[in-house]
Amino acid sequence: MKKVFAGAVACLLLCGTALAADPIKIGFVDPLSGGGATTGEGGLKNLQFAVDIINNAGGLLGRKVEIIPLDNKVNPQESLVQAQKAIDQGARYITQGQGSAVALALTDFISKYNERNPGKEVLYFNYAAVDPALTNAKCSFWHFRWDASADIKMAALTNFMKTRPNIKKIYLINQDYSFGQAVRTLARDMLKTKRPDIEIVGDEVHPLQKVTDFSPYIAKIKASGADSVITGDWGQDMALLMKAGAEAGLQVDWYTYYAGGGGGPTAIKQAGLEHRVFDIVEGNANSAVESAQKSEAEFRAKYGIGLWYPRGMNEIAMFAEAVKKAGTADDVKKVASALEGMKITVFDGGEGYMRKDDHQFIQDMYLRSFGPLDKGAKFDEENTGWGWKEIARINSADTIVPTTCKMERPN
Amino acid sequence: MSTGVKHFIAFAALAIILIALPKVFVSGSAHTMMSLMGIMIIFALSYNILLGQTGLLSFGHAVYYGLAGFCVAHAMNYIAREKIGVPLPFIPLIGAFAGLFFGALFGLISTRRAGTVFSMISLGIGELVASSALILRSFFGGEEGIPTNRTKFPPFFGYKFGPQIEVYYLIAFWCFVCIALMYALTRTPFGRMCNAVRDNPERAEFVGYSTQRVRFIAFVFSAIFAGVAGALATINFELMNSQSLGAGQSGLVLLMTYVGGVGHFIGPIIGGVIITFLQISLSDITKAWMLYFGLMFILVVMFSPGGVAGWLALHQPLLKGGRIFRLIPAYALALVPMAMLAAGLIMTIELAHRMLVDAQSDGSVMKLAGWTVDAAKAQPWMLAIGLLVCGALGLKLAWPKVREAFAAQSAEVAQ
Amino acid sequence: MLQLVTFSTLNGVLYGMLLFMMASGLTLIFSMMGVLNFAHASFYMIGAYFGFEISRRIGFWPAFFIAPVLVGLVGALVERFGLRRVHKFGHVAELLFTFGLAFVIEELVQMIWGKLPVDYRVPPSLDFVAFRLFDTTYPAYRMFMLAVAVAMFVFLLLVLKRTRVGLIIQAALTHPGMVAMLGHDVPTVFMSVFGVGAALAGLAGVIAGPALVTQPAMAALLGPILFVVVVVGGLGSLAGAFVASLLIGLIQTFAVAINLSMGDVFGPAVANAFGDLGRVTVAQIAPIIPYLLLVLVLIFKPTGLFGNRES
Amino acid sequence: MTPALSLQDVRKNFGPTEIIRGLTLDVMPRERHAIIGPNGAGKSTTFHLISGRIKPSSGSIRLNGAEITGMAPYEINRRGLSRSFQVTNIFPRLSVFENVRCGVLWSLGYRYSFWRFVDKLRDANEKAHAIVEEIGLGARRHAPAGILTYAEQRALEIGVTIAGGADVVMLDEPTAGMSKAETEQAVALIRKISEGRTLVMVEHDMSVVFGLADRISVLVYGQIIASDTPQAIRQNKAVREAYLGEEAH
Repeated sequence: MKKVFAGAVACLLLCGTALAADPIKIGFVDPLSGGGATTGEGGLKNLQFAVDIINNAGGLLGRKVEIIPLDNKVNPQESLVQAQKAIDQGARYITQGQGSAVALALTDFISKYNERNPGKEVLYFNYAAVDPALTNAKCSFWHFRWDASADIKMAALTNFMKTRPNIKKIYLINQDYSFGQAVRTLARDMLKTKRPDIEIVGDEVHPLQKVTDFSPYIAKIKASGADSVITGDWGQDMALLMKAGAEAGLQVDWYTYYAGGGGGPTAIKQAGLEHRVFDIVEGNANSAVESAQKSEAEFRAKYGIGLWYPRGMNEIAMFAEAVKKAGTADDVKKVASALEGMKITVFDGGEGYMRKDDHQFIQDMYLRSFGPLDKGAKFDEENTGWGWKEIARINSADTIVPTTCKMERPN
Repeated sequence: MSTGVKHFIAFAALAIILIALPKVFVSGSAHTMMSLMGIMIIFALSYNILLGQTGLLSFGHAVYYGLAGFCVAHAMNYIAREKIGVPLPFIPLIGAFAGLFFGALFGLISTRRAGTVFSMISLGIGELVASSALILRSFFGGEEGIPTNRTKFPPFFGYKFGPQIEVYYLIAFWCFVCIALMYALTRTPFGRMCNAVRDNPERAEFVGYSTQRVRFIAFVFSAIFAGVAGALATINFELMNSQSLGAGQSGLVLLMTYVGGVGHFIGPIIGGVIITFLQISLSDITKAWMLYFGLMFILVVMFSPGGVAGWLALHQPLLKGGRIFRLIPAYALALVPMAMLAAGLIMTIELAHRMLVDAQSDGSVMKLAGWTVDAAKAQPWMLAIGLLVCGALGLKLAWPKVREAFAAQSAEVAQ
Repeated sequence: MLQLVTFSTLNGVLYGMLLFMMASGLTLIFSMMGVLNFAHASFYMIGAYFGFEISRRIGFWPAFFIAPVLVGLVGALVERFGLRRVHKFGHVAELLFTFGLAFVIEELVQMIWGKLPVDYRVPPSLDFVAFRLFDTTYPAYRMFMLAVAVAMFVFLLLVLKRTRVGLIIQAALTHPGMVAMLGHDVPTVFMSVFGVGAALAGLAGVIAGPALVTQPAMAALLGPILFVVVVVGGLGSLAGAFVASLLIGLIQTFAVAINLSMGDVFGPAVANAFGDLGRVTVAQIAPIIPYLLLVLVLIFKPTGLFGNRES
Repeated sequence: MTPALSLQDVRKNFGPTEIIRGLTLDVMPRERHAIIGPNGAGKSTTFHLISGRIKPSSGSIRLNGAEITGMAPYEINRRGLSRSFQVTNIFPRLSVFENVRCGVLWSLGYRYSFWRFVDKLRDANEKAHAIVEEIGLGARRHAPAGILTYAEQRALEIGVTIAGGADVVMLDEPTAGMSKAETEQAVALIRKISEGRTLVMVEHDMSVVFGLADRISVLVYGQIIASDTPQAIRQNKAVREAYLGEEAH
């Protein structure tokens, strides 16, 4: 007991006084334990990898960049506590990606924090939370997003589907929460204008991460006669869905957001769905520019996992650029202004820019399918021997969706 | 000293501690953490009205914390929008009313039975409410929850409650009030009958009390205070989301209360402080923190079912008798193998964690309490296992001595 | 439609039998020892992981026989060195012990096998199509699962009705507390019962692992449903557990197939009055129906459908 | 005069077996009434039926003329009937004083009150205090009931039973398992507390029964075969045959 308290006292005092100005600190608030830890860890390593590149090149304005990993257990309330911890340790930048619920809580928290603590503002870099609200109704000057939002991805996906006349009947199956609901509405709306001839034969939502056996759902898909399925499912739901589909001999094409997530490739391989599962991403290692392929190989050699978040590379690169341009890392308003509208060469190739209106990063998107590796393709997933193959590249211009954001900028 | 004076001193001390703490721990995160501790103390104490005082094991207590939190979030948004002149410090009362309402509603169903049936109904209601939270989107706001803003209220004596420190004092005030009220509750006729129902429900019926009614009222009280805690959580985070009423939160309050000690009023207070601290800080030190949580819980259940408070209470007569210092040699003797055992266990877990989880991506070299070790080598493992075995054997030898010393001193005090 | 009904029935019965494999062990443990074992689904998970580990080294069939025995041993050890110690503190402490155990097991499994699903596959000898009905196939492995579950059910029935051990167990089911008076070595009986219960759950895990995904959350997903089964069936009633398993298996499977919402039944006016609730379809709430059932049953018949004991 | 307690043709069956088979019994106010009978005659079941622990299958039970059949134990208790148990049935983690005070609270009208301190209830505390002294546990008043000796627990059992001031008190084998000296003390206690009350007791110790009871009822196979003064019971032929005959060593 006493020990614990002594430790507590020591920590609290230390945490309170740790205001060392030297390194530029970024608080990384994502799950590092429990079910979400795999993706959280992946993100952390990804960003660490990007930061190491900058530090090896001498840092920023003569200062090192340091990432403070903080475990938020994918809990929005806990995330706020951890963000506060990061700020107390001197971080002026928070980055997060896993879960839009957390992202919405964080952006709200940071807006309020900045309002209440003028002169000590904090920026929030979002590398994976895709709720469109973050750059629309709930957009904030302090928030920047490098991942394509759900509507951008759906725009890209439907633009590709437009070119596939063999799609006639589509079944929508999604998780019953805001992201799943968003995917379902977006798919309906966009298909209606782009491919009015497609019949939507089913529109299903199932509870989030609670279903143990998807075979009843598969039976329904089967009964509907669908030839393609659109799903925003991720995690175990995705894996279970694929598995149940393969078991029942369901012959459809899967258009997904997150088939590439942890466990997905294994399930697809097991199900034997060769090149029938598609996903929509901002970078594909097997077809990326050489520099990206080199980094990917380096990353895999170092960490044993794929570089899942090319956007994380973009995030850190643009952050470095903005700090240099602003000439300071401490006046985050200047850094934010430098980021607005900034153009860069995207990690995987091509041009990209940070849209000023809503702080959404715009870049080319890729549609991929999963199957046995082609000749010359280097990277397989989860040791399955199968890998992702680029099917189509959707130009950034074809991914743009308008924003309703009315950004409030500080004076 | 009369009991009244004793109580006065105890509560005065509590007030001083609550006021002084932020002056001692000055950082923003310390304030955040202490605010959270205050909330969790109320929550755990409210849970102990059920578990410790009435003998009802609930697996769904977070339902009342969370539902009240949501009601408060909506109420806060409404008040801010309509510009109703209610200052923020009165908001927790809304939480209390929400707790009262939902406690009475679900209490009618669940308190008809005690024992296992009660536990199972609480589990069922918990799952039901948590799952509904994702379906009924307009009230629960989906998985992102309902955000709110605590500064949109008329100032209260000039305070706007933007800074965390002001929120801390708000929470501390309510924490003090709730502790006092819940303590008072244990000393009323009703409080005593809760204990009677816990000890022997049958006999309670034969002295004129309907055990069902006693359980119901206890349940409602428990929900009211859980509601206050939920309201304070909403104020603190300016956000309420569905995770707060799920099984995880219900498990957490059980853990806090049990580790703190269900048999004493102060137990849940201790538990709330310790577990909140560990929950927020342990994950900075080790990724296996959840494993430690589980192990800690099991160890408490197996070896100290009275929790920390029960263990402390065991020493109270010795402290009073002025003989507690006589235990020091025996405890010091036991402390050595105990520390070895703990060190061995922690080392084993950390090494195993390194090898099984991180070695592939980060290599097998790790830092353990300042030392750099290679988990792939045999030496650290041998050291860990050695510590574990020696600690266990040593403890086996030393423990009878501790018991002996304890018994001897207790006997002398008794005389 | 017929297709949907046929496959839903098959899937429902299969899921129900799987539940019963676990619920039977849970019921036995509860009847004999008075402990509601929170960690029971964890033994199911351990069974799946042991099955995975053994089958990738030696093959599925050895795993099928060895893994449940190992899980049973783990269960017996848990009883011997954990639960028995806690016994003297009463049932609440025992329940909490298993609660903590479930937590620790999940963490350990995550540590050893990782957080992602493992590649536990249907053995090639069973990887074919059992039959085809209206152009939908039904995998042989699922038929195998069904066969194992039914075989286990028959075996359990025979043991209970025809053997001396069965008589003791039956005595314990109807008269808890009687076992102690029978003069048997009670601690050993407890240890065996706990071990056998764990082994049954382990067997369920071994065969369910390849069909459902083997991953660390599988225990947490199934555990609460398991409680619903034994409580709805009636604590301590094997017959009740059987009926409730099938009931919940079928309800959950069929509910998924129903796309009705309140709006469809009562018209949009009524549905709008209920807000979100009015728009929700039966399929959407399928997985929470068991809990609804639990609460309703406990309100109207607190002893469960077939039970006569309350605590 | 209305009987304090009156059972009319009460029956109770568990499944196919009828344990109480048309039991009829009147107990007059202020009477000390003992129920005796061989093991398995249904004495404890009768107690459970009267006190509401189990519900009769048919028949009627009246307390001071009012129907109480099928009521919950607490309702019956509130109407002035209190009972003790054969197996000690107290609140083990509460102190002796608390045990008795729990018995006192309802009758003084404190019910479920949570707005006043129990330590400030002068009448409840005085009454509890008096009863603790009366049952001879004054020195042990702060001890948790669970650690008392057997005889002390039996005394406390009686104390809790009479604490509510019930005018009908039922004691289930109050001296079972006691030594001779302890039994004598218990008898004195029972005599003292039963003054001015109606007492119904089940007892195996015949010296206690014949020393205390004003009237005795003999219960055999779920029926009362005789109900009379001790003197008359001693002479009763049916009783001698059915019961005392076996027991007369």
